[in-house]
Amino acid sequence: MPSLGADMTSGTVVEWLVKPGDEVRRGQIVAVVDTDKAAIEVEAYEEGVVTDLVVPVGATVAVGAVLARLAPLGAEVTAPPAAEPALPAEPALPAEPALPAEPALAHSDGAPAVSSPLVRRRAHQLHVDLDTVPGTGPDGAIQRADVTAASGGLALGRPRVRSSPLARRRARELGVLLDSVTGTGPRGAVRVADVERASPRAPQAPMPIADPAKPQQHAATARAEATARRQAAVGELMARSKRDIPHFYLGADVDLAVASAWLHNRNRDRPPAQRVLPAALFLRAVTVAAAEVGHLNGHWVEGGFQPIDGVHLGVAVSLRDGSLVAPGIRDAQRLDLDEMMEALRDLVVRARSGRLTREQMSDPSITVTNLGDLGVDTVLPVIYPPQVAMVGFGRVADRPWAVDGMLAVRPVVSISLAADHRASDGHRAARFLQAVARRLQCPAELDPRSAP
Amino acid sequence: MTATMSDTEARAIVAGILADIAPEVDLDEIDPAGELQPQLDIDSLDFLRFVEGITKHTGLPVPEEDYRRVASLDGAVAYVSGHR
Amino acid sequence: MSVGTRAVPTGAATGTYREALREAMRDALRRDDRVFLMGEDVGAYGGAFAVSLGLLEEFGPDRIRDTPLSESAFVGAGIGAALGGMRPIVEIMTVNFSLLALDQLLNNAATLLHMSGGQYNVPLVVRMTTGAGRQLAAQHSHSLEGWYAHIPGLRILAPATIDDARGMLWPALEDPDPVLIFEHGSLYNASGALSDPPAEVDICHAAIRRPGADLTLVTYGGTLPLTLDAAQLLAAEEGCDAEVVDLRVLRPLDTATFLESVRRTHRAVVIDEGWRSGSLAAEVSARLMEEAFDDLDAPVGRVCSAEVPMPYARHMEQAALPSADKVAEAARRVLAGG
Amino acid sequence: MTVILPAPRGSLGTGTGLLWLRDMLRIRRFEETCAQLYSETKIRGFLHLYIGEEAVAVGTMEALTPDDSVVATYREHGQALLRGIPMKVILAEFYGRAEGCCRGRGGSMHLFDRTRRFFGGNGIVAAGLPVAVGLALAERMQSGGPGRVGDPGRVGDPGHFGGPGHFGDNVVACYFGDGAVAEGEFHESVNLAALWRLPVVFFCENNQYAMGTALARSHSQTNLAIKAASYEVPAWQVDGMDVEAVAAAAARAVEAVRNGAGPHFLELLTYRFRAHSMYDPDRYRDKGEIERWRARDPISILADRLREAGALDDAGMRGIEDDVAAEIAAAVAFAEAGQPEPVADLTRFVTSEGGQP
Repeated sequence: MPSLGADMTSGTVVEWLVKPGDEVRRGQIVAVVDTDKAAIEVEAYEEGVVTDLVVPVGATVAVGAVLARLAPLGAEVTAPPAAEPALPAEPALPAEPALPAEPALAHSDGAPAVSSPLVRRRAHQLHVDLDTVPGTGPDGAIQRADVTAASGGLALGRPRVRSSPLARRRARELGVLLDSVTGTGPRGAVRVADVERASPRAPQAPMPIADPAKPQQHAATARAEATARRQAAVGELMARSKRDIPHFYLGADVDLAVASAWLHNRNRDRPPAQRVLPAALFLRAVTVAAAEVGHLNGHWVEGGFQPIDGVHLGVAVSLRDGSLVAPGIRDAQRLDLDEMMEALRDLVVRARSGRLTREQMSDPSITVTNLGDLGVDTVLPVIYPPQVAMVGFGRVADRPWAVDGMLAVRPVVSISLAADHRASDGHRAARFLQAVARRLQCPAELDPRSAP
Repeated sequence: MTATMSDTEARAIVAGILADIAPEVDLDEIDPAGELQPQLDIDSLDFLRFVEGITKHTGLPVPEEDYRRVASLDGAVAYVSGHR
Repeated sequence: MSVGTRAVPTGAATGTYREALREAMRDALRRDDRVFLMGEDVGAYGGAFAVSLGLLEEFGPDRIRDTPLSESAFVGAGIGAALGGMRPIVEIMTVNFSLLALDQLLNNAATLLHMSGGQYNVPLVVRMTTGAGRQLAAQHSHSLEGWYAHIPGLRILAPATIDDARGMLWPALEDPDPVLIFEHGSLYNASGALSDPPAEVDICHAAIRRPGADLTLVTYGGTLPLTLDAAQLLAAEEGCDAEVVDLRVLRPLDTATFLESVRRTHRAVVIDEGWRSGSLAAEVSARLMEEAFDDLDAPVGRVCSAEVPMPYARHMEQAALPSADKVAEAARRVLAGG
Repeated sequence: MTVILPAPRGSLGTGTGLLWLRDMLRIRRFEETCAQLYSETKIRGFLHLYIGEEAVAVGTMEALTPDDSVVATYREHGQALLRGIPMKVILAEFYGRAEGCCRGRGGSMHLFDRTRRFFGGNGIVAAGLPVAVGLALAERMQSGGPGRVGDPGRVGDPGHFGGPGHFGDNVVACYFGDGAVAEGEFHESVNLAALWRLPVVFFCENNQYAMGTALARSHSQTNLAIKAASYEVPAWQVDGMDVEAVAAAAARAVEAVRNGAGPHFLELLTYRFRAHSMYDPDRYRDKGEIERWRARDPISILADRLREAGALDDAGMRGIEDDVAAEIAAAVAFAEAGQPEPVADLTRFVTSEGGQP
């Protein structure tokens, strides 16, 4: 059966124009076949003598099926050969392609039971870990009921919380339960600002965007209002911090002679814009130490310490209007010394011009305050919840210092650490301070890329 | 710049730079010989931006050794005009 | 350099968008004698929008060729001449008439290289005016960049600034594949700094015309000016710091630039003079949903033309078209959570 | 004025005649084999056979040089073979193999070969005409007259089509059917070519039918040469079944165009012995008409003349048939052994490699 068109799959023999024993030449029309489109003549592409007509008139066969057989020209053709087992007539229409079977729910040993996407989504909604759920379905497949049971039946009746994707992501990061947050979005949808306001210690709730319906506001009064609101928020935060967090304090004085000389030498032939301040060196030291010593870089959430991978370094910045903010440098561990200096510069300039980016306002994992500029020797900082530690740097000043038993004058800084006793203890806090001090003693280590 | 810049010109440059950093401070009310940092309530980062401003406007490299000489208003003006 | 009434930096010559386009063609015609211009009334008449005024006198009738009213033939001839080794610039008077040459552009220009297994590239540049706003009524006011940006094998450019109008033509001529340049009719008279030597521009990336932190406004071509105005409005009234992204290249879309912006601002409005359904704005919005879902604090807003044949009466046309106020309104909705 | 050019008697150099016969048989047997391969589902999609029109391709291509350009239609297998694209490469393209002239991406309707200035088949009726006019425009602008194209200061050039000495008196041969004459692009293109006196020769293969619509049912004026003449273009009707007549007419037209006389139009009256394509039940033509045209099979006409001239005998004919059969067998083997293009190359050549990022 020839294919007589791209979408032709079978044909019905309407007429035979030859019979066994007839000689056939190339190109001769030997039969007429009906396709869905029309009756079409079938030509022979070979010459020979017809031995038998396999497919009778009226039968439908698939493209490619044998219609008739030819013997080479001149061959004697006796009576039609013994009844060949007639070719089983193909079913009229090709069978509907069988629907691909449901993926077999084979439960290979060891691998977690297979579960359908719907079940996986349900588990995600109810914060249920599928690995821990016994499946009661065929071959141990996990069913919806199994998930609901595993969630302690809590799920029943708990409505899905409408929220923006960013709000959900921030809630996960801040450990805030969405359904504990009142949404200010359309139809009560929770937005990221709502999550941050609800989180106990967002350092600075972002200036709420004016209500679109509110009449136009004079820019200056808007700014004054914003400052007042910000100071109130920080005040309330500090009060709660002192109330809830059992602070304990450690201090250490560090000789910066080596670091100062190294930094002075590094800055010598650089234009001011590329010079690095000691503050950047301090931030690098804290970042490296925080990454090294766990239990100080993370958040205290719902009665448990949640470590955070990556050091999101908060920096306390005083604004011109006197108020204080502590925006963060995200993933500070990725920055070398020059990049840390640039990040610090960008953070301070943006904070003071009120154009902090969303990322800078997102929540740090540990914060540093550097009041040395104001001539204060030691600082006893207040931790920003939910962080569990805060480092303070005092003034760098020449002090008497014992060197190899001799009295010398050295530039010394006193570093203080406030820590949350629920999350860490004196031993870990001391190891952290030593790590910071050790880094400041060999500054080149804090600046791997550029040669000293 | 040809001859040494006049003091008034140098003062204008220094004032312009400080205006960006501490906009709300009136330079006439501060002690010109006293240290700028405490009087203007600016930290070491602001001071570095002040030094940067001097370099940008005058081309002077202002190495760290010279920070002391530009720590006060008079010092800065002298530094800017004297060196021209 | 943005367009419209922006303060013009001193020291640079001023010029209009139209003059920038003309200068670009004059420069190309001088630099390579395989370059020639072909289209209806581009020669003696000086161009329906006077873009090619004076070129006939300077380069002669062989390289500034007026054609009969036969869009399919002269666009096809442009393809043939490009295959034959020339570097033609074909001007289709407006995108509305380009429909008569759509088969040549789609089935020949865009398809030949791939269909021939990499043998025949078509180094052709086609320029056409686009857009509404001049009361030319339904048949002369279409914005169909989105149609052409749908076709693999074409590069689609939308110069919205003087520098882009001046700078995009040469790299387009150097591109071994067909490039379509859409010039919005309302931009021709816009004036701005015409830097000399002309600014180097690429034809691959979008550009941030106004940096901002709170909201991303994505647009292209004729709607850039009103989008910048909307950003001013938002800054003044809402204290909202909007970032304006000018796509510049509609195919291939520089997705990275507007994704990075929205990852910072978490809110986006797309402004597109095409009709909303199946528009370029829909494509930008879909890519934001697909690749920046977790960064969105509100659904992506869209400001497009009303889905109507463009009416003649001015007040009706303005009602149908995107505007700074409509963009600001959409922005407020997005800022409030969408 | 249109005149049917009779074949000049006795001009049949025995050598050329035999070459023509061989070429016509190559086309005929190749197309017959393709029909069979199609029925065996080896070739898919659309397949438009040239059986019956061989004399048009052989006669007209005779007048072209390697530097001329050819633009054809989806019924372009004959032109492609005569232009020199190897039969096995064409068949591999029909099989959709990577060894095909377009890596299997074009199929039977879109054969291209840049090295031989074969600007393809084209699936859209009449869409090749404007492109042919453009190629002729490029020839005219690069070969002489004002604005002689020099080399200095070129735009980055990924490679120039046609080698050195390419410029000069080259022509563009543009093939299309009677159906295309009813398309708007025919009017636009012939007018533009005449207006600018471009070196293009329009070869109209009038096989009497636009798919299923007979000539008289789609053209108010069925003498297509008169239509072309109205654009001030010299136009002749030619007996498309007589290869000598075709060759003579084509030579005359191409020569005139080469010498700058502007475009010419030949209406080659011919007939396809098979349906429009493999999927056409061919109900719209009556058997008597087909038989009448079959009686003037262009191959038989030529073969009989060669026999009369003593240039051909049975042995000679068998020799040609055997050579052709061998070439076809090799082509089939090559195509069968062809490899599919790797799917990973799907997006290659959407734009030029090394073009803009």
